[in-house]
Amino acid sequence: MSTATTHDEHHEHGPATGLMRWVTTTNHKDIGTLYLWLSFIMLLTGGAMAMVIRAELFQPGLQLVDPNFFNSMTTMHGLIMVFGAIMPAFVGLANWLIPMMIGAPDMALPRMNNWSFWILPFAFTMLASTLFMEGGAPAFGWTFYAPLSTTFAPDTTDFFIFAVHLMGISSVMGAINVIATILNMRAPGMTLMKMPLFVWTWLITAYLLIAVMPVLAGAVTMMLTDRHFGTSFFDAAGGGDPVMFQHIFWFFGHPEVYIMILPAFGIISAIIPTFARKPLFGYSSMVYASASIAILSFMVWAHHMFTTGMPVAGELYFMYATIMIAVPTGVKIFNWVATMWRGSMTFETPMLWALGFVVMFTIGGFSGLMLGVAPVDTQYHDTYFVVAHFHYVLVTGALYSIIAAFYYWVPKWTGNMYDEKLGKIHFWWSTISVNVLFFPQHFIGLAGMPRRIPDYALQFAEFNMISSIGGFAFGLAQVFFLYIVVKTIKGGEKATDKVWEGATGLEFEELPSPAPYHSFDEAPAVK
Amino acid sequence: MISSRLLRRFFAPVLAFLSFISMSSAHADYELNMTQGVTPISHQIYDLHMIVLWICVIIGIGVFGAMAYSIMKHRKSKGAVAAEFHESTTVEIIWTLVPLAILIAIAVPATATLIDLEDTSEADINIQVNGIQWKWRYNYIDEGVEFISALAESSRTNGQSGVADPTGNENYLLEVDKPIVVPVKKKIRFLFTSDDVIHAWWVPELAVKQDAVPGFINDSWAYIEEPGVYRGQCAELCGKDHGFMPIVVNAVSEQEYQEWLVAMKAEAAAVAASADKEFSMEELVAKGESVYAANCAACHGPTGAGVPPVFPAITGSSVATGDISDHIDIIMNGKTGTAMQAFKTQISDVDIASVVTFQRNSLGNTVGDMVQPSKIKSLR
Amino acid sequence: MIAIEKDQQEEVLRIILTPNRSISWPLLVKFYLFTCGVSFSIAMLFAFLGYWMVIPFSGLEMMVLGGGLYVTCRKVYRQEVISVDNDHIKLEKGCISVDESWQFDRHWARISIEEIKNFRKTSSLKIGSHGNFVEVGSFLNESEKETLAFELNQSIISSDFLRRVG
Amino acid sequence: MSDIKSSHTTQPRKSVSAKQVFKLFMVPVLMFGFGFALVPLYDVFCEITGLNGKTGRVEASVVNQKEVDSSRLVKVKFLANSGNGLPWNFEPVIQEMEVHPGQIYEAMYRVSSKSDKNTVGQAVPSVSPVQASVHFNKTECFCFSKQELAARETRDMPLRFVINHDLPKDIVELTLSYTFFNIEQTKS
Repeated sequence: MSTATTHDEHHEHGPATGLMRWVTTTNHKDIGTLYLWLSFIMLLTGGAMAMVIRAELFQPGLQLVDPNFFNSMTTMHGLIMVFGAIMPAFVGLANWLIPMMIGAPDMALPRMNNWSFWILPFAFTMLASTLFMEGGAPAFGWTFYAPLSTTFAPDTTDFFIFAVHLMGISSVMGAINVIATILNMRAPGMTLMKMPLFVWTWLITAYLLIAVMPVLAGAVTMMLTDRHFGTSFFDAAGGGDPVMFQHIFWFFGHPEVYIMILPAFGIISAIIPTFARKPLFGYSSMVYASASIAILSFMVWAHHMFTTGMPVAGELYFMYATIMIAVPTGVKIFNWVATMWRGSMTFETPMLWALGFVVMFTIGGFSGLMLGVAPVDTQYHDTYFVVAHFHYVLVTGALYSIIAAFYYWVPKWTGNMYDEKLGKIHFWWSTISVNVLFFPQHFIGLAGMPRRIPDYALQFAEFNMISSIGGFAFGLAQVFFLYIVVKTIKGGEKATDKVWEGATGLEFEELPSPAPYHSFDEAPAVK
Repeated sequence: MISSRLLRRFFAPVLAFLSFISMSSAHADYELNMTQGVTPISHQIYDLHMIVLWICVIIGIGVFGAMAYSIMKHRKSKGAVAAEFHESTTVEIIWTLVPLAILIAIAVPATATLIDLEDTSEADINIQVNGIQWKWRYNYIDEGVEFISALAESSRTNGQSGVADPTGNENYLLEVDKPIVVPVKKKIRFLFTSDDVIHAWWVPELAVKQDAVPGFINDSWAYIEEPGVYRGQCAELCGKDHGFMPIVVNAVSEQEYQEWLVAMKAEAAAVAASADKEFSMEELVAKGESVYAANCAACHGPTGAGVPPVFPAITGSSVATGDISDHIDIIMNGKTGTAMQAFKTQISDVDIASVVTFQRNSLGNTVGDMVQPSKIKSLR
Repeated sequence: MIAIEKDQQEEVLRIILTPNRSISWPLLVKFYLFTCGVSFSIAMLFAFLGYWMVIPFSGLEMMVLGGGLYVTCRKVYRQEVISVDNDHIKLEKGCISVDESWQFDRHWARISIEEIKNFRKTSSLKIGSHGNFVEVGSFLNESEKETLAFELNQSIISSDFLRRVG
Repeated sequence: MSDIKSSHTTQPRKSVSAKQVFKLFMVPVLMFGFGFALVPLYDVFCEITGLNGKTGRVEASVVNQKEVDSSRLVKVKFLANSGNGLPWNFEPVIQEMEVHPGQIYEAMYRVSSKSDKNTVGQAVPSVSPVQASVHFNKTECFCFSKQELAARETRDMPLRFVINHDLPKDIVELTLSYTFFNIEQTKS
């Protein structure tokens, strides 16, 4: 009944070779790798800037840089970490993992995927080149409040605006790709409520990105027209309103911070059940909590602006809405603890990072709750307390989850186990130093040190020095991480197909390690 | 409420050790907690801060305790076998509703405090505060007393660049040339606005932090209970010298306040009178040099070289070597859309006349003309 | 997914193969319109405050989103139709319209299943005759391919094919 | 999902029609176009609602003098600032007034140019507390248009305003501040 024919060729072709492979690739794994490397380079670049900041703040007095350059450093550090390190890392993880997790052959729009990556190196080159231009790099903080960023800004601001546009375009294309992939390309049987939480949180994240990116694009374009084309959107002299800039910025910016934490929730929800050898507690409540965090994120933006002189009614509303976010976030934390409860836990490196995430993200959440209480925010606002808060959320939150994800999935990506001993050293080194770095900043903030100042009064000296020491140690730990990454890629103990004893999900159960270049040309059946 | 002493006792050994190994040159006067402040509002805010902090600590102990217990007991190496449960509607409802109740409990006192904080009506004294890059202008509206307050030179060993050694300078970066003086036990209303970018006026002990937005006014208030010197800083990034625009509030008795007002008015009259005097070129250039150092050198550089293109050079500039009336105009009224401020509201007629003369006849410029303070006075 | 239609007038058996569609077109349209609504409401909010420049960007973005969803939806809406009548087997591949088609003599037609040497041990199902074979249902999964092979064998080999249609 | 589905329906491809795709494409196109149609609309909208903390403008004839709330007095303080780059002295003639909500009052500002040339400025109002701004209306104001001053001219500029009778009861004092900006220089 069957007749032998010429051998089939199309399932087995691997990547092309040479540099052009990376330029022209449309493979989700290649693009994921590119994104992850870009974000690592950006992490080290932004980290180097943080080192400049911490070195200047090591002692009172101006030692190393002049105040304007210091402001450029805080600005560039913020922009590079947000748009260059954290977001591309999550997009890279999405590229690698979403098709494998939902049983799709690739991302839905492979060519657009390639463009959305290759825009980024240009955007960041342009942004970084302003450092060497006449007038200096933008020095108005990553929040670029008008009129400091319009009427009073250096000419390089135009490059900054263009760079932000490019980053926005890239993010939007990435988000559209994720949405199209998740909606259209799930394997048979992969219903929405069976999707891994990482896929869910990315779907919600992508939706948030799509909703807010036009706002950012509009804001920077209005800055541009204010600067050059005689409009007065943010210029009081022409009837505009500088405070409205902040409203617009934070309408984008607040969902943006959830964009940077929601995929982290997904990662942690994958890792903890694996190492507790117990299914995730409250899967559906996790999904609903993520969705409600996303919805609430649109309604709380002005809690960044309690001191701008809003009407009392507005302040009350934003205070109530803000502290409400603690409920769904709390549900997530409780669910993770309940997942561990009566599990059978082991503590491999990914689990350590995930546990570090849960503890320190919770600390960041607590200070977030404190900041949400409007009258007290009068004292916290724009101090190091805020700096401590968002670094607990973004470094020990978002960045920790990314590092956890690396250790968790790298055996699947490369087929090699990372060095467990080095991974553990990396974790403890980072965790101790990151707390030495950021915990004292709570105290400096409460004691009254404003943020974004290059020099400070003497009563802040001790804690700043401690914080700087922690900063240098933490920075060094990430250089060590680079070594671990390279070592793992080059070789190491071979990983099993399932990698972890308790691992679940298509990528572990249906694919070998390393995952083949084309994973699911043919959809797997999901039970 | 537990004071910061407990925290301090806990951290003191750690700190002592770290200070020891780091051979810190700066001296220790550190704080661990928010100031209680000296106004009724600042006390309320402090209490609220402590309530929320302790709620967080208690929840934290619960969550981290459960986590720690489970990490200790439910580990595979101790032979733990994973349970199967993965949901419980009851538990999930409880841990949604309990936090909700706690949040409502926080919201009630927070609402009360916020409403008090925003009630600026029926003030005894009104002070308008204008933020200027990088100083503050205070205007006692009802008294007609107006002056500029900037970082005192003594408080800034080297504010621009190079090596600074603040050791031993007790109020490093926190001292101003002219503090504002206010009476205790009076309701003081502050009205904030800005001449250029957004600044924020913050004095922690007064629990006042309010943005100064160009073109808009905001207000806030303070009722100071104890006399004293209260220091603060600008809290909103406002450009290069954002870190160098401190605030000093000198709270005194009503009587001392009245005496101060009289003295301020007399001083203003004396400055105005001095404008009618005739000065020689040498006198003006000599005086102009110090005015330049205090007001212009921050941007245009001590030698007049500037930082082009943002801060143009004075040496050889078309303004400083061109028509003198344009030169005066730009110094008095500033230049819209740049960091160049209107100095007529900041420095006296004599100072303007001398700095104009200085800039035209020094820093490499040799125009040879001069302007008398009386001319400046006529331009006000 | 495999769907079988029997056309009694023309005495044709039609097997329609489609890849898995994880979302239906009407649902996708609803999702898209909802997203447009969200994006547009946000843009309108700012427009009414005087900051209308958000609108063109949200319009552009929705165009790209619509395009992206449409392109992906086309991909999963591709179809392969195998029509079997007394003498012929016709294979048509396409999306909205037929893009490619092949015709084989039913009596000479054969199907072949061969294992592909990859990690999941998937197989490739082909139909054709005289050394001219075309792959069908590459998007189907293993159990679907087995069913398809069985059905095709039935249709091709079984002489009581017409009775089956009846 | 490997089961066979027998169906006698027509082929499912018909659900994607070119017409529907075209219609859907028009949605974002219209959104895009609407952005440009809004340019003239938005000024009007802001004027009416008094959003952005700016004060409103009403016609004198519209103000219903019968709605005067003589039972309470609201204290109004006047402030004046002149922004960078404008050689003007600008001050309120009267520092403060006590007014009944609903009644029209007149206040006076004085501006004098110290320049030897003609200068043009635009005044921008702001009211504190913010929630009072929507209740503060002007029937006549120097801020409605730009002001051009001849060399060394001094001018008294009237301001006729009314505080709506529906001003919240808890506001007993408000501050009106004007800032004059040099708009010529900004736009150059």
